[in-house]
Amino acid sequence: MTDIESNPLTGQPAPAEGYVTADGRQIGGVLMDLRNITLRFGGVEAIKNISFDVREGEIRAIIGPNGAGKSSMLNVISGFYVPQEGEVWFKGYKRGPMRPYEVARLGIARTFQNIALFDGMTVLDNIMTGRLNKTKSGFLSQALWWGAAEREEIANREQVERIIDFLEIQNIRKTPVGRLPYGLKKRVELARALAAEPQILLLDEPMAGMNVEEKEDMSRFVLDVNDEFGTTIVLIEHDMGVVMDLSDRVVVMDYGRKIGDGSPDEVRNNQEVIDAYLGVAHD
Amino acid sequence: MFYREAGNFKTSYRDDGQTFPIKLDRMGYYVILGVAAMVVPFVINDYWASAVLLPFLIYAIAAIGLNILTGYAGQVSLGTGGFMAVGAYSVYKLMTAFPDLSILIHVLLAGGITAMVGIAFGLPSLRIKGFYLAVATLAAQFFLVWLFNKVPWFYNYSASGQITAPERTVLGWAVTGPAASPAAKYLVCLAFVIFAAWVARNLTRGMIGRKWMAIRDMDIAAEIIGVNPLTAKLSAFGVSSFFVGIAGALLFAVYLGAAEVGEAFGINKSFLVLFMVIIGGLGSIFGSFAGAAFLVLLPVFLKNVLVGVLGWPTDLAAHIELMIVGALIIFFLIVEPHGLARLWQLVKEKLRLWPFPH
Amino acid sequence: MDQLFYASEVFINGLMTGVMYSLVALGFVLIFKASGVFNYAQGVMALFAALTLVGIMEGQVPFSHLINATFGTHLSNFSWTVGPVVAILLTAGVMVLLAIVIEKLVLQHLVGQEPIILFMATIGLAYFLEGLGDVMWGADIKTLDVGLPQGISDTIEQATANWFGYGFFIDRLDIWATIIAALLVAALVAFSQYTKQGRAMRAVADDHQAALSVGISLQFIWIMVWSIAGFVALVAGIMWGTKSGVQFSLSLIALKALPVLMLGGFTSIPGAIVGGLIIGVGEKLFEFFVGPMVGGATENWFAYVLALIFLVFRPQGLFGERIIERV
Amino acid sequence: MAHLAAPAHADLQSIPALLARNADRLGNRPAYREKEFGIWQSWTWHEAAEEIRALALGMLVLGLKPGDHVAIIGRNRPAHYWSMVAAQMCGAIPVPLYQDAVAEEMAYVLGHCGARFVVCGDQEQVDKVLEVQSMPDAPRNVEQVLYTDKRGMRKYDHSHMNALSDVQAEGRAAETRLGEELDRLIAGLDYDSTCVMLYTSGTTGKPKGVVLSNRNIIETAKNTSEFDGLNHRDEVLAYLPMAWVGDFIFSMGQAMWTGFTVNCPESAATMMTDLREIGPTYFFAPPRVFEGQLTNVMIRMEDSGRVKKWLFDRYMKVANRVGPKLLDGKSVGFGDRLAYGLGKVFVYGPLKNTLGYSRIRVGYTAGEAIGPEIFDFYRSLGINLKQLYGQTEASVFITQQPDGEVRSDTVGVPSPGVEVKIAENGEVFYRSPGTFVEYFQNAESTASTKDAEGWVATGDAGFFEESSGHLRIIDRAKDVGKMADGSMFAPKYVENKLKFYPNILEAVVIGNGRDYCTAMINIDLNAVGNWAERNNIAYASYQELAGHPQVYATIKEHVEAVNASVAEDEMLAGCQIHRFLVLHKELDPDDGEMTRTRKVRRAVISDKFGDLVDALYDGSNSVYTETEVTYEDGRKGKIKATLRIEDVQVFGQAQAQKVAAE
Repeated sequence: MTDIESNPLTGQPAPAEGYVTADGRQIGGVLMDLRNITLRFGGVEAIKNISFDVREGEIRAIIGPNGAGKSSMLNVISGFYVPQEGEVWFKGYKRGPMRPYEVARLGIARTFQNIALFDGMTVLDNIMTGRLNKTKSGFLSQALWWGAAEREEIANREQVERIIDFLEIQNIRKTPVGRLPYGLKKRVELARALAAEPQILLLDEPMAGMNVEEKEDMSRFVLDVNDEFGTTIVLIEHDMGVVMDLSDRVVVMDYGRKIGDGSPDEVRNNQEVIDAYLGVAHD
Repeated sequence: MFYREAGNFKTSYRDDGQTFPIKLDRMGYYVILGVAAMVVPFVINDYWASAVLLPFLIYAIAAIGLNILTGYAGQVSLGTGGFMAVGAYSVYKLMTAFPDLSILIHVLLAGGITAMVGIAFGLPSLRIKGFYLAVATLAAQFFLVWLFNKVPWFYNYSASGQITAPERTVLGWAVTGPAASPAAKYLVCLAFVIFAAWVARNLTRGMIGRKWMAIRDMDIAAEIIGVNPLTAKLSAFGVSSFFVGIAGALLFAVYLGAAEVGEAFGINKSFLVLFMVIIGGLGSIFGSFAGAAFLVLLPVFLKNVLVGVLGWPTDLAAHIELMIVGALIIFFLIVEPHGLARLWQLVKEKLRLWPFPH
Repeated sequence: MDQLFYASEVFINGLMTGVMYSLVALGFVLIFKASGVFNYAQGVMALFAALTLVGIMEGQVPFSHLINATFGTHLSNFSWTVGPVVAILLTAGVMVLLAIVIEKLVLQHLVGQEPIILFMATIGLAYFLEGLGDVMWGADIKTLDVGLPQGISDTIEQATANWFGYGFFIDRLDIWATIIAALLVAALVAFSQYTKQGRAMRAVADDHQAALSVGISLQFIWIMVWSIAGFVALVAGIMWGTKSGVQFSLSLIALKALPVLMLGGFTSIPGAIVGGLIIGVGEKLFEFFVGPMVGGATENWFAYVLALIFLVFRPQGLFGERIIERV
Repeated sequence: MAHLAAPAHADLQSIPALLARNADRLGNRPAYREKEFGIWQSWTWHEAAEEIRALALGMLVLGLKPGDHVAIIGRNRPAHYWSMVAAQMCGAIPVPLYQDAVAEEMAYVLGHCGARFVVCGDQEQVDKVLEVQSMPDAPRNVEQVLYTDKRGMRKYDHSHMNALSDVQAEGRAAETRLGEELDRLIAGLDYDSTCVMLYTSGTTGKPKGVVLSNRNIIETAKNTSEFDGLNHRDEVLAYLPMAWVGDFIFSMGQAMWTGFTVNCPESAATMMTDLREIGPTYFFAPPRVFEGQLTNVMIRMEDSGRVKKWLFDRYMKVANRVGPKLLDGKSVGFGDRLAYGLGKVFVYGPLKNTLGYSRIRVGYTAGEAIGPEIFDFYRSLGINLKQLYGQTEASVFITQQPDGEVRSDTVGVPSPGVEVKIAENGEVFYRSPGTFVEYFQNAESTASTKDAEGWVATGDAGFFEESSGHLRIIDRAKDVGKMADGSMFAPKYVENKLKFYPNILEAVVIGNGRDYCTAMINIDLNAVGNWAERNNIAYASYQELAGHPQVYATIKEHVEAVNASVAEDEMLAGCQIHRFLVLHKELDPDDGEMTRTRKVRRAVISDKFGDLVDALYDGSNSVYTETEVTYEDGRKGKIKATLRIEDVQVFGQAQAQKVAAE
């Protein structure tokens, strides 16, 4: 935990009021706080001074037109991009510069916009990789398949099988992922992320390219994940309807700026958001 | 056709995860193991040992090693010859420096030393990818060969610049040196092959193997879901080199008896092992065996036909052999780029579905 | 002071060797750009071209060994010899033919395979061509003389001796080779920039699909590129063959071109040229200064280690752009 | 373990008693397996007994009283079988329901039995029960809803809702408090206590609750297990609806009696894979399953290479000739034996293996007539497939075929302990220890079905074959009618012949009281679709394919062939089909055209498709029609079509024999 500094002010998460959603879910305090994030590629500013927080147990959506910087934002959270300015606070601690795999260890898992499964492996093995941070057995133990290695493998398998069951992908368990149709691949990716038992789950356009039925399935799974495992979810989505149905709070981005933040209803009635979505010329 | 899988169900994850989940395969495996360990030693002769079995077993170890690096972890290496040389010179130095220690320990230590060297040469893989890395591994190949050639300490200042294996015994049986019997040599190599295959299987079925494959299939995604690329890649280089080092040590100590580095461990060795892995099948331990068998047997077969049957001069036969090997490699890549292992898998699949086509 | 002159001489020699490296590297880059194939057989193609050239010039009967072994005959040479220019043209023809055969029999069937598979196929091709060359023309070392001037240039030695008080030893062949190589490079660059075929070639290199959709025949481009690579191999074969005889080691120059590629980038023509020069000069200087301390023969590995160290600090090579990774 | 098959001891007069015996004697043998989470989760008899006891105690905690009804709705899962036994332990009566029943059906049944407890498989079924409960005129008798799968259940009001595992935990905690009471309740069960109540779907009217006592179930299980030599090493796959009496007898009665292992598939979708993995030794499937598999085999063989096809054709011929004889233990020449042996290596063995039938010792089919080719196909492979005849009221078994006396056109001899007699009008009556106690709260129906001496009318017409003593069933007794000219009309007989063609899925023959017979036909989308694919015939829907001229031509050939065969039988020659049409939609239980067990509801059909029937008899060549359909999601819609009517050749008797001879 050397990469984490204590909050110099309080040493504790900011005391934030939780709230209860319409369907009775308890939303807790601030789990992650992004403060004044700015990200540049060369001279281009992909994210301009954005701040928002994510509360425990909520479904937080980031929406915005193409090229608004949504994916970059997710990449900042997952440690893939290091912002030039700004701070990421997680569980009350400021996150130092970290490699993505270290971020993963903190309990942040994600899926990708363009499916990033391991094509050479079966569905089962793909999902099992999600549990690699839960694996403690040493190299020698694994090489000789002694005690801990086998026990852990079986324990991991049990967990993974529950997720397989949860996402209803039992019949493709041993299929190489390369052969799966798009919709199922997305589901397997979600399974892999879930296998890590994350505290925050980042979903990068989970419904992109799906038909209506698949979208409905996926929406149901996202809600179920949030509901059953209490996982905090940050999702990027293009489909306004889906976002409005799923999320508790929404951040709206446009050209790297934040132009709206609030409940779906608030965001829907925000003039700037309406302009951005209706394509009113930018000045 | 021969498979009877009805009623072959698994009631635990342990059963489900075993190497040969199908009963018939499992039985076949035990039969092969039994024959290899209990029948072959009694019928083996010098010709079979030196022309076929020893090179097959030794190259199988090297192929398993390279397959871990290239097939599982996706890091192409052209430095296998160089790493085998490290194994050979390590075992030589160890054998001469600690003559009382068992040769088996020497070989394992030689593997360990090679693993260290492999990790050192694997460091660039963190920055360099794909072909750049492949070419970079040639640096290891050329540098190591040059090193063993130019630094007399490595060959104990021998006048010829060669290294020669002294006689060492296991349980009283000579396994190196001129007095070693084919059966003894064979059994030593067999033991190491079984060990290598078993360890490789254990590693590749578990989390370490998944990390390797994750890096191979999509390195960025792998890192984001939590694979540390440093440890994943370096462990692949280490394990791979460990096996390659053992193969090099056995090749020198048990098989050749004496070696000159440029000749025994040149760039052609690197290619030979790489061919074995590609023809056998990337990412398959069975493939490593199949590839080694194929490329060990093919020249023997061709030589027997061209020189023995057709009576051609040996140099011409050697050239024709080059052509045939080259053409066969191309042919294989065209017909089945995933190698003999995939071919075997397809055949098996056909047999399992028999009489149905799908 | 002498040390400095020595070094300069080594430097100039290195530059000239470097040009030769560049030439071979260029063959790699061309094929890699146009077809994504990392052609390991480039070196063997040079050997094969040189063998063929010698064989034609001397009027050897192709496959004489094989024919003799099969039918018990004693063929060796036809009664004629062929002049260098005609022989070079004929050899170039053979190389084009080879390009066509490779395209039809190998590449066409490997479309869409992973790069590593294509790479392996070219290693197979290298084996095949090496065997074929030996079977066709015999494996003995041959001398090649197409009339290029050879030996130490007296003019330069005297001129420099007069100017600096130190006579530079520079091989005339190297000078010619440099000039020819430079011309060839210029011609290739001009070809790819200013001709229709050249532009098509670059289009294919940029994007196969797009090129196909505007009606460029991929097959034609591949044959063309392999022909050009064959021609480059022929020129390289002539140079190296003239210098050190036509023999198997000639094919190893291809390996020398690999670090050049790493340094310059697999897709950059200027990279191949600059990289070649750096490697040529670097390895000669290293051998000159450091070689004696470590037992010599450092040329075997210096280029690789240099390229390796370089890449660790700049993975995209000399001329590559910084890669921004995305997910 | 031969002592297991000893006659029912005084102590063994209930399922819980049998469970206790199994836990005692077969403690470490597998009792239940279920494919879940990728492997076969297993419970020994000992473990199963513990689970069941915990569940029973938990039910007591929740207030289950003797005489209560416990409805069970869900797919075949060990937990659901356990729920039934647990309910029995408490003196309550398990009532398994069809899980795909629509809300109205379920409302009726739940209300009729007055179930206080309902065990549901998952959220879907819980929702259905809640929906039923909230219907305006629904009886609100359900007090406790238990569910097996916790998924999605967090948000529900849990005041009257519990997960089975939680109930079990409660039960384990209550062992000291309620253990004795439970033991007393178990001890109170005897041979005449009700074992289970099963609702018959019935081809007409409301479902009736068939009350079966322990005597019914245990005697039947004992007799039939002995008949086929079933023992504790056998394996069955429990995949048939739990509400069906067959499943109760096989997976509960016989399993408890012999102590064999009940294997539950992961889901309906993976049934075939699971079947193959388990490789049951004792197997039951309705004809349509065998039919479907055979069609599947043939379709897959069409795509296979020449060598395999040749081997298959060649050795299936050998099998047809030799297989059944070998199975019946008749003598076979050495050459044939050798050929059959080779066939076993190349074809039969692998085929049985891929189908999952390698280990079958005893297989049964029943419910509908099975096509002779289909039946022979499986028999010739060396699978001991037999037929039985039965019904819910008989605890299944009325007649069954002994080993070595198996034919496709009979249903065998009376099962042990069963008496069978044929009434004047041809209707089959039986009397047995398995005969049901009564229809629940329906004395009228009970009286009309079961007379004072215990004889029960089956409603089927049939006769005993003189030569073999086997029973042959012609048709439903009430469906056997008279044509206008007074000759016999047996629609089912003809329909079955039609359905033996893979291309024909269902057929409805009409003709009672009319001058001649006509038929409405459903094509098999699988078989015909595959044929269309191979012949490059594009089609967008069932309707389009059904109306295709080539399809019509093929069906016409089939109908004519059937006519020829019907004409051979003097009594039934009048049942030849003169005109037919191919229906524009598949008959569907959701539309009420069939029962859940896929039996055609004649009355519904002749009413619903009245316009089509009229057209079949008014001589027209085509007819326009609109039909209401129910989609999977419950919405309703209309489909419209113009159907062609085809005339078919009919045969005289002599003529038919000639055709048959050719």
